[in-house]
Amino acid sequence: MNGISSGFGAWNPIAWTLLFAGIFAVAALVRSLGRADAKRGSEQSKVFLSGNDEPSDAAGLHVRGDHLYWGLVEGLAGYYRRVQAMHTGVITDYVAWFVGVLGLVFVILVLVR
Amino acid sequence: MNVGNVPFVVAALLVVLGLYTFLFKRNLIKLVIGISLIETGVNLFLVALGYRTAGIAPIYTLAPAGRMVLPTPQALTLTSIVIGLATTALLLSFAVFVYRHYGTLDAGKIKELQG
Amino acid sequence: MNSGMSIIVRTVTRFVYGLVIIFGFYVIMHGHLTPGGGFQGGAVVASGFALLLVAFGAAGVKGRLNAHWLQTLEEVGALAFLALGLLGIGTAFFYNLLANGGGLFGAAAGSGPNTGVLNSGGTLPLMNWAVGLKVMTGIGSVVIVMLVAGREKEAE
Amino acid sequence: MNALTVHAPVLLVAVPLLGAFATPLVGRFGRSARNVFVGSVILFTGALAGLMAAHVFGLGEPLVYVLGGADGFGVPLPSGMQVPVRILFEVDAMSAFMALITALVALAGTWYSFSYWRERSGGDLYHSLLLLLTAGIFGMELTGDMFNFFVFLEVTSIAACGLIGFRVWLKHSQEAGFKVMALYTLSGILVLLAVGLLYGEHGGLNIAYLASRVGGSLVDRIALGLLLTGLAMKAGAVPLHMWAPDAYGEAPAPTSAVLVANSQASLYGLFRILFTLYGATVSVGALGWILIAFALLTIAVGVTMALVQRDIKRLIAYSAVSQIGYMLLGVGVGLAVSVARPEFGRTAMHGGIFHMLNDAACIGLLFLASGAVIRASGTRDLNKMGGLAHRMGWTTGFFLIGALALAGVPPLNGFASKFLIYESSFRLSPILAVIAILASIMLLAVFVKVFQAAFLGPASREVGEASTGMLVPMAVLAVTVVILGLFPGFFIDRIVAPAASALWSGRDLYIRAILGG
Repeated sequence: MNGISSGFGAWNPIAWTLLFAGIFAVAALVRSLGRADAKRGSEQSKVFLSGNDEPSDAAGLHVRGDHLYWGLVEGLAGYYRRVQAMHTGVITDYVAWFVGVLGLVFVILVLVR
Repeated sequence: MNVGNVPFVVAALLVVLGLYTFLFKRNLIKLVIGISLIETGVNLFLVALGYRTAGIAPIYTLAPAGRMVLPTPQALTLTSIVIGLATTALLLSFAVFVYRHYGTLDAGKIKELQG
Repeated sequence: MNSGMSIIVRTVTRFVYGLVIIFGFYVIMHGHLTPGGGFQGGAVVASGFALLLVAFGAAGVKGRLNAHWLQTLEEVGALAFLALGLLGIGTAFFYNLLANGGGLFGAAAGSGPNTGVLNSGGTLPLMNWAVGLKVMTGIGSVVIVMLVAGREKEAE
Repeated sequence: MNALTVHAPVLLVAVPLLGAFATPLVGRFGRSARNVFVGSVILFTGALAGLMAAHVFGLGEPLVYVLGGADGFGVPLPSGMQVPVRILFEVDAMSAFMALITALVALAGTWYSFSYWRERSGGDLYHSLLLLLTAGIFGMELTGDMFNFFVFLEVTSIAACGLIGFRVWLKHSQEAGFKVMALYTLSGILVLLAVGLLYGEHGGLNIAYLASRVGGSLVDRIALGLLLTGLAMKAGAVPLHMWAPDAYGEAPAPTSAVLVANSQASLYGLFRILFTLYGATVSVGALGWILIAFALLTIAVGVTMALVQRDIKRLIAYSAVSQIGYMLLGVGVGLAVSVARPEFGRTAMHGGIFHMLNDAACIGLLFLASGAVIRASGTRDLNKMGGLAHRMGWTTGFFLIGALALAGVPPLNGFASKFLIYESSFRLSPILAVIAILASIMLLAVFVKVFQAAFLGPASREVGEASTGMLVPMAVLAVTVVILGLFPGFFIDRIVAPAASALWSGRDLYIRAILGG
């Protein structure tokens, strides 16, 4: 009833959720078998930053939006240069794209019966 | 060329002229004029579509004898003119506000939203 | 510079604007018989408003044309149009309940070329009036807003 | 079948329209009177959509409503043939499905607006335009007439641009308003030109009548090209998408959600034209591959552009663009194989159409959550945000649900529809599925970026949780997302499959409902 089948593969979210609940239960079980002698409030519960002290300037620690995926964006720099050049922000360019696509669609529709 | 085709040629010319204006002019007001030109071309096309040679207006009040032109395209044209009025008014008021904010009507300079 | 145009224009406007508005009402009224109707007639009336505004300036018509009231009337016109559509909902939306009923606008119109009966058309003339009201007030308030808003900014 | 159900198609347009015109009048009695009025109008509209959908899904054939007509659709000619000249609403399962989506998004968006619109003035006109936009979208989805489709298209264009540029004191909203309106108008005019061409060729405007006459002549194909490009532009397919980030980004947050429903209505129009109006009279293979090409470009460019955005609303806007690609991909695969009709074509249609519902719920939820984020942090720049999760637990949760669902993380609803699209497009060509899956992974990365930048990190400033009036619509959409995700089979059987069949194999039924025989 709640599963779907593509005729090729199948997907049942309830079964999947149950499976994950089971995996979670096992993980919780393993965790509960861990050390019981950990002390809260001592050095053991502090953040471990390569042995350095936790900086007092907490706001400076936040990784800002632009810093994420810097490497990926840098790696795709050539692609992004072209694609961002496409979004000029000038309305007449947008219309030019429209007219171009219109022409292309015409050509395809007229050539292919 | 059949003289009956002249309105269609003119309509096509108007559309092409409007597209040219839209593509190659940079002033926002001129762009609005370009849109209006395309609109007029399409309206002319619709009216010409309904015309029958030597037809009379499709009104029964005191109608003389004779073939009538098709009323439907005229109704379509009227609707399209009304819509055109609204869109042109809206576009022009946007142009006014853009001019107030940016101090220019040059489409090439109004591109803070990009990328 | 709100004082309007020259005395010639203003005098001619005094003569003409009434005629323009009456012609607009005529076009609305005969919408179901002759070319025209609510939109066209309303636009003609609104052009009368525009004439007043251009001739006398925004200050000159202050108190006579009030954008606030025009906008209220515009909504009333639109609501009246929809109400007329809902009138026929017993059969179908936009069903012409009054046509050929003998009452208001209920006279039967002849088929084929005829001289036209003003009292025919059922809900159509009423819809023309509703649309006419909406268009004349709508375009009128657009004209006023554009003119007045423009002047305010210049004065700053 | 009571009177309300019979008249539901026209009331779905008339009631929001009535509400739109009455709102400024009711607004004279104060803000709460207006909110009660608008809220009840939109609730009634939603109930009507539900009623109509239940009726149409049970009917098994299109529901026809004749405006002003007591006696059938047409004028009998001396030859005995009926020409459908009356204005018709023709509602099949696909239209009803779209009406449900629109009702859901409009309901959430309008209720959210009550709390979101805090400016002292302008609220009346804002809600008026929102109702007008809703009425226009319903009209596009329910009409059975090409010219009326154009009229409703323009109604949505004008209302949408009015909303985008509503905050005239914001510089960028005016720029966006002009650009979007210019492009909308251009696409509208070209649609009108196509309607004129079809009228000149076949002498009718009714979709069913035109469908029975279209034969694939040159004029027909030129009209198809105009319609295809014009509607693809309004749907926001790359490379005609440039208006979309401007529009979604600069509009007020609840409006952005409704604008997505507007784009989907254009997409619906495109599908209606391709499947019902033209059907197999033109080369469906070529058309299908045109759609697939649009789809791949849209998916790839949308998601990669989303990754580099700094503005949270522009970022969500680009991900909305990329999701349009998935719908195009599903339906495009279906169209490309619709003559041979292998089983995976139907599966692809299910995926594409189910994704419309999922996308509307997820993107709607994300836009509403982004509105709360912008309210709280006072900026749209992701670089200046951070730490919102400390105080905005509910908003964070809802955003997370929407983001994960949109990125296709199981068990949420985005995965269910994307699963069908992956599996079926793989059968047509593996490369399609590969691109779709890669883009989906990248979309998850995009939302990880937003989540990290906006919600995680130390709490830098005092912010409060969004108001209840904003949280409840988000909760409604979030619950929808979860339910759609947990019971996809139920929804696919009950509403998606009939809608897909209406396009895939319902052309004859659609024509017969009007022309008989």
